[in-house]
Amino acid sequence: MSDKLKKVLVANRGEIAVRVLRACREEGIPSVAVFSDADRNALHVRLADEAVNIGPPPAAQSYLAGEKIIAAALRCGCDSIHPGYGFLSENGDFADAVAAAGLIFIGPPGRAMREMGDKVRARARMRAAGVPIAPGSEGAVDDLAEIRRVAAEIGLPVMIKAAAGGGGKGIRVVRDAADLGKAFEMARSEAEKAFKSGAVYVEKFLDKPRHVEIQVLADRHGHVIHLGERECSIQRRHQKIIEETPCVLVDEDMRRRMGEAAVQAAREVGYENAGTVEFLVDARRNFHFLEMNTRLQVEHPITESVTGIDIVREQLRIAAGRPLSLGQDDVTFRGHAIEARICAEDPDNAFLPAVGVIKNLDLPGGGSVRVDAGLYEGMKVDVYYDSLLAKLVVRANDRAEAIARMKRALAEFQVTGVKTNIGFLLRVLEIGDFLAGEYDTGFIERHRAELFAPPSDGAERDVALLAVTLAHELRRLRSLRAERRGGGAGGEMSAWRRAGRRED
Amino acid sequence: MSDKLKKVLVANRGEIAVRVLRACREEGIPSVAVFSDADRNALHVRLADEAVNIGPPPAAQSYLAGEKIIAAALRCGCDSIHPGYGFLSENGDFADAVAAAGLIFIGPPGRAMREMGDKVRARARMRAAGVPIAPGSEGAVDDLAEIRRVAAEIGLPVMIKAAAGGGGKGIRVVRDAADLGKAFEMARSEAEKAFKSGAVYVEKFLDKPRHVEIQVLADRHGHVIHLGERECSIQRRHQKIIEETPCVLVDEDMRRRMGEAAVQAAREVGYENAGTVEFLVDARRNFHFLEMNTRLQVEHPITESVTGIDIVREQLRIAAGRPLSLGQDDVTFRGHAIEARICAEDPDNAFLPAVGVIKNLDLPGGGSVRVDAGLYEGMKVDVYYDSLLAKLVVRANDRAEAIARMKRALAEFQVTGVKTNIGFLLRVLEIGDFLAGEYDTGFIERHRAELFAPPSDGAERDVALLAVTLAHELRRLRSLRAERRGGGAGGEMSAWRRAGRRED
Amino acid sequence: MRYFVRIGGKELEVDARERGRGLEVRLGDRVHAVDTAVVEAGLKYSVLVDGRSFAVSVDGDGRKLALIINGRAYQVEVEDERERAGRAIGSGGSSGGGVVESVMPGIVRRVEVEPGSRVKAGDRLLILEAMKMENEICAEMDGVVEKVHVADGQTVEGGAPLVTLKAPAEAGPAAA
Amino acid sequence: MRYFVRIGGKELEVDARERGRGLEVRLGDRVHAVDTAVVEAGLKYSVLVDGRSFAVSVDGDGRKLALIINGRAYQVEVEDERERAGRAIGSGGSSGGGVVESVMPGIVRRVEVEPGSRVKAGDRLLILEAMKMENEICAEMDGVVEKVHVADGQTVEGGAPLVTLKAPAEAGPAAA
Repeated sequence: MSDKLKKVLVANRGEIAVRVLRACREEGIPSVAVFSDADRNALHVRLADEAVNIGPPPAAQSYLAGEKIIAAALRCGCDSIHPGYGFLSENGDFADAVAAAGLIFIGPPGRAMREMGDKVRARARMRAAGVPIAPGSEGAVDDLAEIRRVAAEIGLPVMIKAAAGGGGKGIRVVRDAADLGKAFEMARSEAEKAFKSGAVYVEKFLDKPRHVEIQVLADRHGHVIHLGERECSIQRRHQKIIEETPCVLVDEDMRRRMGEAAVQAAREVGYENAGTVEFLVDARRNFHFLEMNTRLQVEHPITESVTGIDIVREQLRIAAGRPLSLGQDDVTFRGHAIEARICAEDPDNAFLPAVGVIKNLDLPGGGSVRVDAGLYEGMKVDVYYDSLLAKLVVRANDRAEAIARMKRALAEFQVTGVKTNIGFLLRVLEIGDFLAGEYDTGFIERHRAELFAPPSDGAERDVALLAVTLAHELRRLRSLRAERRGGGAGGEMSAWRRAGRRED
Repeated sequence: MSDKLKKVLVANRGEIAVRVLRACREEGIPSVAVFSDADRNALHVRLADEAVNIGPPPAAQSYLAGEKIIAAALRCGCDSIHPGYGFLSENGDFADAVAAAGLIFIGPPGRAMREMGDKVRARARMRAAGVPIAPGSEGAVDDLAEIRRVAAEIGLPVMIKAAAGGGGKGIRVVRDAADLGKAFEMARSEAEKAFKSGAVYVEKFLDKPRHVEIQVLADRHGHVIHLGERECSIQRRHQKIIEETPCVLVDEDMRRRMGEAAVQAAREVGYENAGTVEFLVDARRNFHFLEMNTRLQVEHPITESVTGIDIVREQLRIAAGRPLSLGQDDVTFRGHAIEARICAEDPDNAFLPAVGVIKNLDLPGGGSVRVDAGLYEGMKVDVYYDSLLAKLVVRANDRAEAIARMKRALAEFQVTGVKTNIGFLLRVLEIGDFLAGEYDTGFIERHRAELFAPPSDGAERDVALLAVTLAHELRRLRSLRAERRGGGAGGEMSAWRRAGRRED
Repeated sequence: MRYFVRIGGKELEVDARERGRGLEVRLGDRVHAVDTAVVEAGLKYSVLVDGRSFAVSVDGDGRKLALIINGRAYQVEVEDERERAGRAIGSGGSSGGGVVESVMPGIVRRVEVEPGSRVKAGDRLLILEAMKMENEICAEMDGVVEKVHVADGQTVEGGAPLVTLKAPAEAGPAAA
Repeated sequence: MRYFVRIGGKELEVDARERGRGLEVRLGDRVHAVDTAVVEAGLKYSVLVDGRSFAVSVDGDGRKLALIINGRAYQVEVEDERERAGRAIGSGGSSGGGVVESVMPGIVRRVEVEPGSRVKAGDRLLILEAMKMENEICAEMDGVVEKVHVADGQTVEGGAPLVTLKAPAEAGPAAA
């Protein structure tokens, strides 16, 4: 077996497909993109060496159609498939089907994915392996009475979660016993739709929990290392929007202990390739195994920023059978990194997804600023796929400098044509508790008043002045265009000239 | 005195003004941009907190008009001025005038600049301080006879260089004694125009010299450190186009010795703030002091990439009187960084500057890729200023990975509307000697045949196919637009619909 | 030209007149010198207000504008005096009735109210699925459902009316 | 439609015909399936040639096109069969005379030849200053200066004629 993959099919779209394609290009491996009819123009199609249409826009008929993807890989002469995150990335049966077709699945074995994918079974195995877990139901529960019993035993609040869950889908928090029924019903329905399994389980909802995860890398030769933690507690709708590393709570000793637990978790299921072990950390800095994400994580770039390690290139090398190029002692951390997720959504309207066509796009630049995106002017943002438009990642020498850099970069990131959460992210970065590092997964809910405060009087004045200035300009532009269309007599040319001069 | 500047005026334009403004924003210091009439729309104007028009496009009436700039700084309530590079950055008299106006010049004292700015005097002082220098004339020479005498003494080839030079201007290499007269004349004329001083001197042109420079930082409290070397030998028209760090030639011991020589040079002239000591390194790895650039260097980002130190923020802190935040032992290097300068020029036409209006612009993204630019769609590139459009900087774990990453990023960097050297840079990165690290300042001249080779047969086929495809599309688009303008009868609508469908 | 700008709940009156190459803009008792440069017509502008620099992107071309100013988005409504005068004559006093519109395209998963239902602000009206998430669409005010415009399973466009609510005052005395 | 493509010194003949949503393109003895998608009309396209993906930017809209394909720039000339037929009829055999044009706007610093000067390929004709650099404008062929179009200190646009050269053959027997 060669120590390099021959040709990789990237079974994904958007920024993560772009991310993986770039790694292939840099590693000197030819790449194949797949695309649905909605994505013919997409950046990932343009950056790949080859591209294959795999069906209509709905994911079930394209990016989730495993058999089409495997067929495309075989037809193009690929020897491997990278699933990205989402879609088929945590589908153990797909991983097995890829292997059965004689291809390399760039990720863990299907067996390890199934072990971890069933959150109920994973909890049991981790408990047995000595990895600390949160209190909750012993297994899956499928009637309300049992849910009520467990909730009473471990005490409210509790979370009702999809056994096959991930990405914040199929999760409901219940603080009042009266809401258990409704929450059970919605979690089950969402789980059914997202994962084709309505199985749910109950877990203690920790008091002010922080969501801290550990990145691991495991090769085929039994080496498992961790790359430190990521703090992911800033969430809305149970989905992360800001992540950072290091976590202010984690000192060297705690990082070592969490790292060892994560490595133990990976070893327990015979893990291979990149993965992430998620923990909930309570106010007393106890950590509890939450779940393992058996795939590349959205927020992996912050780890790359502080360690200097290219996780996707490591994935490609591990999949080719190479041993890890570095040991645990070679992993060092430099500075502080933050990621902000730029989403097409309307924070003022319950963060509901927004749609549109990107009219103008300005990406930030400069030192230690990284943009991972599949964005371009003219791109249609529609309802078929995830609302994540781009990830903005900064690194600096310390947390305060990283926050300042992130604010600077967010202010340069201008998107028109679709509503985004950029302004909201900027507001988060100004909240005192965030600056102090004092936050948990309830942060956004708790700071609603500040986060949605109206602009200050000074800002309001500026906005009013600029609104009128722009309205005035747009009127000028309209009349100019009307004149151009109409031809216009000599006397009316002056307005055109006046406008044209400024448009120079 | 506070330990933070109050408000900074950035006396520059283009990417470096943007660079400095970003540092001010991140440091929490209000900023003022200045702009000529040609730059009203420029990115640096839009990214500053305030902006002041300082005159017509020619630099002599705007960016070189020191008195206007100082007046603007005073009027806006600034306490300091950052000169960037080029323009007034190495003008000691300007630095003195800034100080005389009660403002802080963010750079070295005028005295140190003059000592180093006069290349002839600098050579003498360095020789006295024990810093190795290249053989050449003892002082300035102003007649051909003296030039001939020195050339005979040290042996051809020699360089005739402007005493006040920098940035590759006013330099002529002479290999044949018969050309001494013509070269003398042109160097003097260019020097006269660029620096208002026609004084020149003669220096040995080293056999296959490499251009290696050391970045230094010096505070007001006597601390001077160096941040390692940059290899800048890939040059055309005596201007750098690709820089990298570390230099393949430099090992730890040589880095220490060069670093100490650079620190000694800075101390000798009472240097303060950021500066760069340039050395020529001959084939036997001997290094000779060439000159000191008493300002921020274009290629400073590669040093930032491997050290993690933000040089411009250090400049702002040093200027505020703060001691260096780190000692020599705190400076560590991680991986390998390369910068490529994207210029508006035509490599196929002797690298002559190109002009135009930027129509389409795609910047590369992803991990460890940095773009410093003042570019935007609609920007006019004209003859008033430097042809540097953008700097593309990558970092990776080793040199081979950095080169692969640079190639990937260059391929994503698409500019239309003005010719650029992007394709040329890509070709440089494919030359065997470059990949082997075997190059010197004669690299481009020596590899002309490979660098300007016609495309391979396969590439030619692809270009032909794509050219016809695009030509066909453009014809379709033209007829579509003509139809839209003309209105078009019902029967002709089909073409429009057909075209519109593909434009969706 | 006099303009009326609505930001959040407030309305501000602003006067703008051309002066030389720029504008003179009056707001309250202060007058500002504004210089505007077109970066991309209709999309991107550089605006200097008394020398302070603003990078502004704009979306929309009617009364409602979305402005992005140094990264922050603002929804504003701007009307000039002629438009306001015209509108005052045109339409009398329009309803102000509460039509809940779909803020995005999606699929209606479950309508949970029917005409006559009495709801409180925050009560769920229906569930709309978009981008793979179930989104609860809730009442923004107390009221009575007057009309339900959609049915389960129906695909809707952004801006489509979903439910019409009447304020309790309009709804007459409590039904039951 | 038959096209003639000039790349560097070579000319290739390519046949393109619409087939379904795409094109069928023939070059030499091979036929390729081409699918083109418009990213920005007239500027940016995504082209799949037999499934191989190319991101292509284009500048120009006449016979001369500048293509950027995965970062590399190519200057090509494309003519279709009708254009070629039209051109063959229109103009007979035009001169081919050597007008040296300014490749960029700049200021003429020093003209070093005059009408009648005999020059060799590589000889300097004049110095043009642009972007703060002095650029030597040299003869690309041996010849005799027929006309000098500019004077010292003159500002010129890109494309402006600078010097007209006659080939030695056209120049008749050596003058002195």
